[in-house]
Amino acid sequence: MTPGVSVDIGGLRLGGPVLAASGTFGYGTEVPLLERRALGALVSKGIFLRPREGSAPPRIAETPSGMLNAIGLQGPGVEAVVRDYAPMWAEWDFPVLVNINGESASEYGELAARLDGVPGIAGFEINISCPNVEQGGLYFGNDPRAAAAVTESVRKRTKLPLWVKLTPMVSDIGVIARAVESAGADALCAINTFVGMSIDLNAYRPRLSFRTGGLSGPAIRPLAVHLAHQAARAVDIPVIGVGGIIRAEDALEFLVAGCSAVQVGTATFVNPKAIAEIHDGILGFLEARGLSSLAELPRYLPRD
Amino acid sequence: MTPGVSVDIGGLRLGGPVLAASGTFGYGTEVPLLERRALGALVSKGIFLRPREGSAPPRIAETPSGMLNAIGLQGPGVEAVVRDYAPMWAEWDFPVLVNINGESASEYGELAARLDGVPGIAGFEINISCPNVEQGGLYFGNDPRAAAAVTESVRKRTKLPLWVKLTPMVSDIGVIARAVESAGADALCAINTFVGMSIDLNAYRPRLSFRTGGLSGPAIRPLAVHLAHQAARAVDIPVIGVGGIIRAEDALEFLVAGCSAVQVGTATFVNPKAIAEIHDGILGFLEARGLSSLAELPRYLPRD
Amino acid sequence: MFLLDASIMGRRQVARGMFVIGMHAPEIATTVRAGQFVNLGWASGPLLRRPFSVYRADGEHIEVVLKAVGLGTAQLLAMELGDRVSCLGPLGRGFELAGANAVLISGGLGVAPMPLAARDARAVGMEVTWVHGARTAAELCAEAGGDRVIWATDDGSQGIQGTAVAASPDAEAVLACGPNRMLAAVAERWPHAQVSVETYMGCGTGVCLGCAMPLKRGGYDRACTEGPVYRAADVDWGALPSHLAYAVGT
Amino acid sequence: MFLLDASIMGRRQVARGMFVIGMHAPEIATTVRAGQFVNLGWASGPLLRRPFSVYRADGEHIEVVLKAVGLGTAQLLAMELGDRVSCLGPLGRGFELAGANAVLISGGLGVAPMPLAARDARAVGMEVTWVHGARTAAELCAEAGGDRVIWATDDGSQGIQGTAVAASPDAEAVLACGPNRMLAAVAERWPHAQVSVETYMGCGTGVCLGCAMPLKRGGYDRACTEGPVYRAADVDWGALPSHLAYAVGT
Ligand SMILES: Cc1cc2nc3c(=O)[nH]c(=O)nc-3n(C[C@H](O)[C@H](O)[C@H](O)COP(=O)(O)OP(=O)(O)OC[C@H]3O[C@@H](n4cnc5c(N)ncnc54)[C@H](O)[C@@H]3O)c2cc1C
Ligand SMILES: Cc1cc2nc3c(=O)[nH]c(=O)nc-3n(C[C@H](O)[C@H](O)[C@H](O)COP(=O)(O)OP(=O)(O)OC[C@H]3O[C@@H](n4cnc5c(N)ncnc54)[C@H](O)[C@@H]3O)c2cc1C
Ligand SMILES: Cc1cc2nc3c(=O)[nH]c(=O)nc-3n(C[C@H](O)[C@H](O)[C@H](O)COP(=O)(O)O)c2cc1C
Ligand SMILES: Cc1cc2nc3c(=O)[nH]c(=O)nc-3n(C[C@H](O)[C@H](O)[C@H](O)COP(=O)(O)O)c2cc1C
Ligand code: FES
Ligand code: FES
Repeated sequence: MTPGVSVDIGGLRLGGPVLAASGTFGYGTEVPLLERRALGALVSKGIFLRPREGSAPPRIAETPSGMLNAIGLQGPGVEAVVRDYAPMWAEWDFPVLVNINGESASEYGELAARLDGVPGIAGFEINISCPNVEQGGLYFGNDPRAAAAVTESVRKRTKLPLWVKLTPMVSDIGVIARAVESAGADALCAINTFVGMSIDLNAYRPRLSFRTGGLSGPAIRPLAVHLAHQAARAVDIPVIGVGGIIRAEDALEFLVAGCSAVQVGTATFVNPKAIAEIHDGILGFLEARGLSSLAELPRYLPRD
Repeated sequence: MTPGVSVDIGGLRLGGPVLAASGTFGYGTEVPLLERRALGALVSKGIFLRPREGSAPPRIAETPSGMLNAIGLQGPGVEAVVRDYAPMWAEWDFPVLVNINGESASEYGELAARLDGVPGIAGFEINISCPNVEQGGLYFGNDPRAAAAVTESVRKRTKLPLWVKLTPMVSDIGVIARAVESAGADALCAINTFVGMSIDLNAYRPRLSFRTGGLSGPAIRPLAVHLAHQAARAVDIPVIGVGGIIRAEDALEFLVAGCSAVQVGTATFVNPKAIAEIHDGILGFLEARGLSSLAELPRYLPRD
Repeated sequence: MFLLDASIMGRRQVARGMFVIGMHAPEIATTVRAGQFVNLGWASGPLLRRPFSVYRADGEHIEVVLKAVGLGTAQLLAMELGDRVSCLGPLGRGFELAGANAVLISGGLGVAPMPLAARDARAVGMEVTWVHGARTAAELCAEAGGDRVIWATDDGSQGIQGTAVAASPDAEAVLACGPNRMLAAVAERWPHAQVSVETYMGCGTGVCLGCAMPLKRGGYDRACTEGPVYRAADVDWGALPSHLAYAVGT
Repeated sequence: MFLLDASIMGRRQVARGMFVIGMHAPEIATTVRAGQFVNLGWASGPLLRRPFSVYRADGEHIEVVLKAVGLGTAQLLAMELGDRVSCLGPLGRGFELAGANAVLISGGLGVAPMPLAARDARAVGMEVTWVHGARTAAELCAEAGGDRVIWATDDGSQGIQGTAVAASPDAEAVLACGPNRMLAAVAERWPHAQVSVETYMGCGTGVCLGCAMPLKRGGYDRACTEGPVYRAADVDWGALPSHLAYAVGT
């Protein structure tokens, strides 16, 4: 018998624990070669209210076991998402969440209000790694009050499942995790990319035109496992692990460390079938250990 | 003509810009195979006032392009350093700094007082990645006030060059950098390891007995370059770049990004001759570009 | 689009430091069009795949042409016959071929998409002029196609002295590939030319937005999906990164 | 201690999944003592080197014996003759050999330091009994040394049924290598035995303190420098990690 791997994440029932991470799967319309049965859910590329051009090239640079990206949240804006993508999503057999971004707490709220009730939109993932323009460019994700304010602003406008995606660039992720949990988040995603820089020794300047970029890929996995684990210890809502998952074993590290599901990003660039292979690998692991469902997987989650 | 590569770091004249990072070169007595001419300086393994046993094994775990370590600052304590190592250091032709650690600001001060004036000790590197036991285990390095207090406490007890080694687990490294600069640091080292975790899927628990460990190696290089660059932009004192340097090109990334020198850690484990090869590679790069000294290397250091 | 484990079937040298590698990739060989590319990955290789134009396709095999410019290309060139490479493709939009005649202009490694372009152009009855330039004779790709061949070298050591662009006649269809500097010159002379442009790529499949191509009309296209072949006049050449190694030299 | 680029010179199978690899490392071959190890690294390999006991040393060559248990060992076994491996050694303290007779007890891959131990023990005039155990006959290392050989298998498919430790006679010098569980049993029966113990290693050269060996007297030694050979009674067997794969199975 195939082990059961469906999971309930803050009110959303997913067919499997392996999700496509925001910004690494477009709006799902490309989905090259992937067998969709394996996709627990898709989180859309991050969107803003208005269209955005994104950063000038070069936008990516490879680093040891990782890559830097500075896409600059290029996107068509909320109206195009409602018009062009949501109708397709409504037909699909897995849920699609929209990754929402703003420069002020109220902008996040407006975005949620516009999308709430649109068929095809199963929930929201709040990206709090954006600069808070009102507070002089500090990041929402670094400040528990700002993170909670964004979460509340969205919570007021929607009853749909609400996930908050945490930034790793903090001294204590538990503080932020608790703040957004109290503000009404249904689940947390840990983590977004780490800020990094790579220098072009021919030009004596950063490789990326935006100067810095977000580091993703296997390089950050041990950091992501730690942060997801810390978040899971801090809150009672589910935590979705993200960061450097390439193989099923990597996903299982997050699951054992207390996560309820995982998102896969960079791996999809390397192997378009990565999500399906990771999904199948988790099934195989459970079967080999005689575990009849994901719920039986032993977790390492000591409470302080 | 060989390009000039000697550098002045906060009052200390070094023969070259490539230093051995704390905890990766013991007390310098092992120095296997390395030609010492290439060593700009050695920073000792981190010491406390009293001897420490360190953590139970396993203490290390390999991760993609990196390694986690939880040595637990095993060491013989300050008296053994004064008795067994300092006399040897006094004979060597490169400076040795002691990496000092404590559980309270005053403990750091005491340590510096005991070592100040001991022949063979050329300066101090304050490791502020230790938990501040007095303040309930929060880290000195995360809090500008605590970091400054430690720096001041040491500054009062010694006139020797004083470097402060910053932790990367902060939202804004510039704030900490400025705080310790004001408190009297002569130079900064950026950065120490990132906290990470790796799970053993056979045991369903962390690979390291200490559960978490510090991530070092090439995986963290883009993060380290960014943080060192941010620190260099924030202060007027020299910044020494650390994190993931394996080849000369890696060191040059830090130097172009505004660092005055670099430290090499994990690379020495992989290749005992790494420091000499990196030193020679920097010389070769300068020569190939027609630069007559390190000072002529173009820097990318925009001021805000 | 296919994802195949392809065996390396052969390697030959075509210029100083420039090699053609053949691999067994039947589904790609039969479907690839001129100007499309494959994204290659391999065990113990770098994290990201590396994009290469398909140089030739014949029966069950495809070929790519490359030089060792970094870690990935060096590893590819060090492979032995029978070693396996994961091959994703065909990717991107290729050349559109219509008209009575075409000139195929390439500089250095820009020769990569041209053998297929010559094949496909002649298949639709176009008369093909092949113009290939490099710094010196030793760096010219020895293999040429088309009805007429024009060589150009910077030092005059073979063919016309000067650039491939300067050496090229006009034609109804102008296809070009090479350093960005060369393509910008093509754009000046033939705004309607089709140029194959290189960018850094994350995925090659359209999901990462890493391969931004700056457009004259503003904004960015995905070079892996809307490109890598563009109308020369559509590209904002000034906004293309100029400090990249590959954008500077041949 | 030497750091050499060593060419792979040969490979042979000695048990199911167990292979001996030879490499050209003259300086190490002539200086290595029984129980010492080398730390191996190679291009496109994992970041950290991998430690291996020296199995044999002969003229200009050394050998190591291994199974594919993870990425590094799998890559080593996939290498071809002539491929190069960076070889750092000899490292650590080996066995001390004195007395009239010695028994060399090994379980599974624990056979690794024994051929050298047999050679060196006989060189100082000791009479050597070789005791080697594994789960089944197929997993026994086919190569043996010493004046007398005793085989032991868990299933009795070859030699004595039971463990190598149970099958072993007493002797003045007892040398043992194998899973920690086995070595702990050795320690109970022969507190003076010399055991070669595995730990995770960062550097192999004494600078990282990663290879902590818990001691009965409290605190930790560096297995790479003070070890890997210890008096059995000196090791705090209870404090050795028990959840590691290598500490659990053979
Ligand atoms: C659509 C497309 C088709 C291509 N076709 C070919 C081809 O047929 N033959 C061929 O040899 N090369 C081709 N390239 C370029 C090739 O992909 C790069 O040379 C390769 O990725 C470099 O990998 P590396 O690991 O060897 O170099 P890296 O170590 O990654 O970098 C080394 C150098 O290569 C340059 N480089 C890195 N990535 C690219 C890139 N995407 N494009 C160009 N230069 C790069 C860098 O500036 C650097 O100086 C193509 C690129 C694209 C986008
Ligand atoms: C002093 C010393 C001598 C050794 N001699 C030999 C030898 O002669 N022959 C041999 O086959 N092996 C020997 N080992 C073990 C060998 O170093 C490991 O098997 C090897 O490092 C595993 O590398 P990997 O990349 O294949 O596995 P990894 O992918 O790193 O890990 C795979 C598995 O190997 C285990 N492992 C990882 N590191 C070690 C380690 N240091 N020791 C034991 N198990 C480990 C892990 O628990 C894991 O289950 C020795 C180890 C030491 C410390
Ligand atoms: C090219 C790229 C674009 C991304 N865009 C977004 C985004 O729009 N919103 C967001 O929350 N995260 C974004 N991310 C972060 C990923 O969703 C994920 O958190 C991160 O890449 C770590 O996972 P990985 O190592 O599996 O890639 C992006 C990542 C990459 C590589
Ligand atoms: C095994 C090990 C032990 C370390 N011990 C110390 C220490 O005692 N004090 C300290 O400040 N940093 C210590 N570090 C951190 C290094 O000095 C360095 O900051 C870090 O490893 C990043 O550099 P790298 O990537 O070149 O190794 C240690 C690192 C390692 C790997
Ligand atoms: S390379 Fe990823 S979208 Fe083009
Ligand atoms: S392995 Fe580094 S000290 Fe022993």
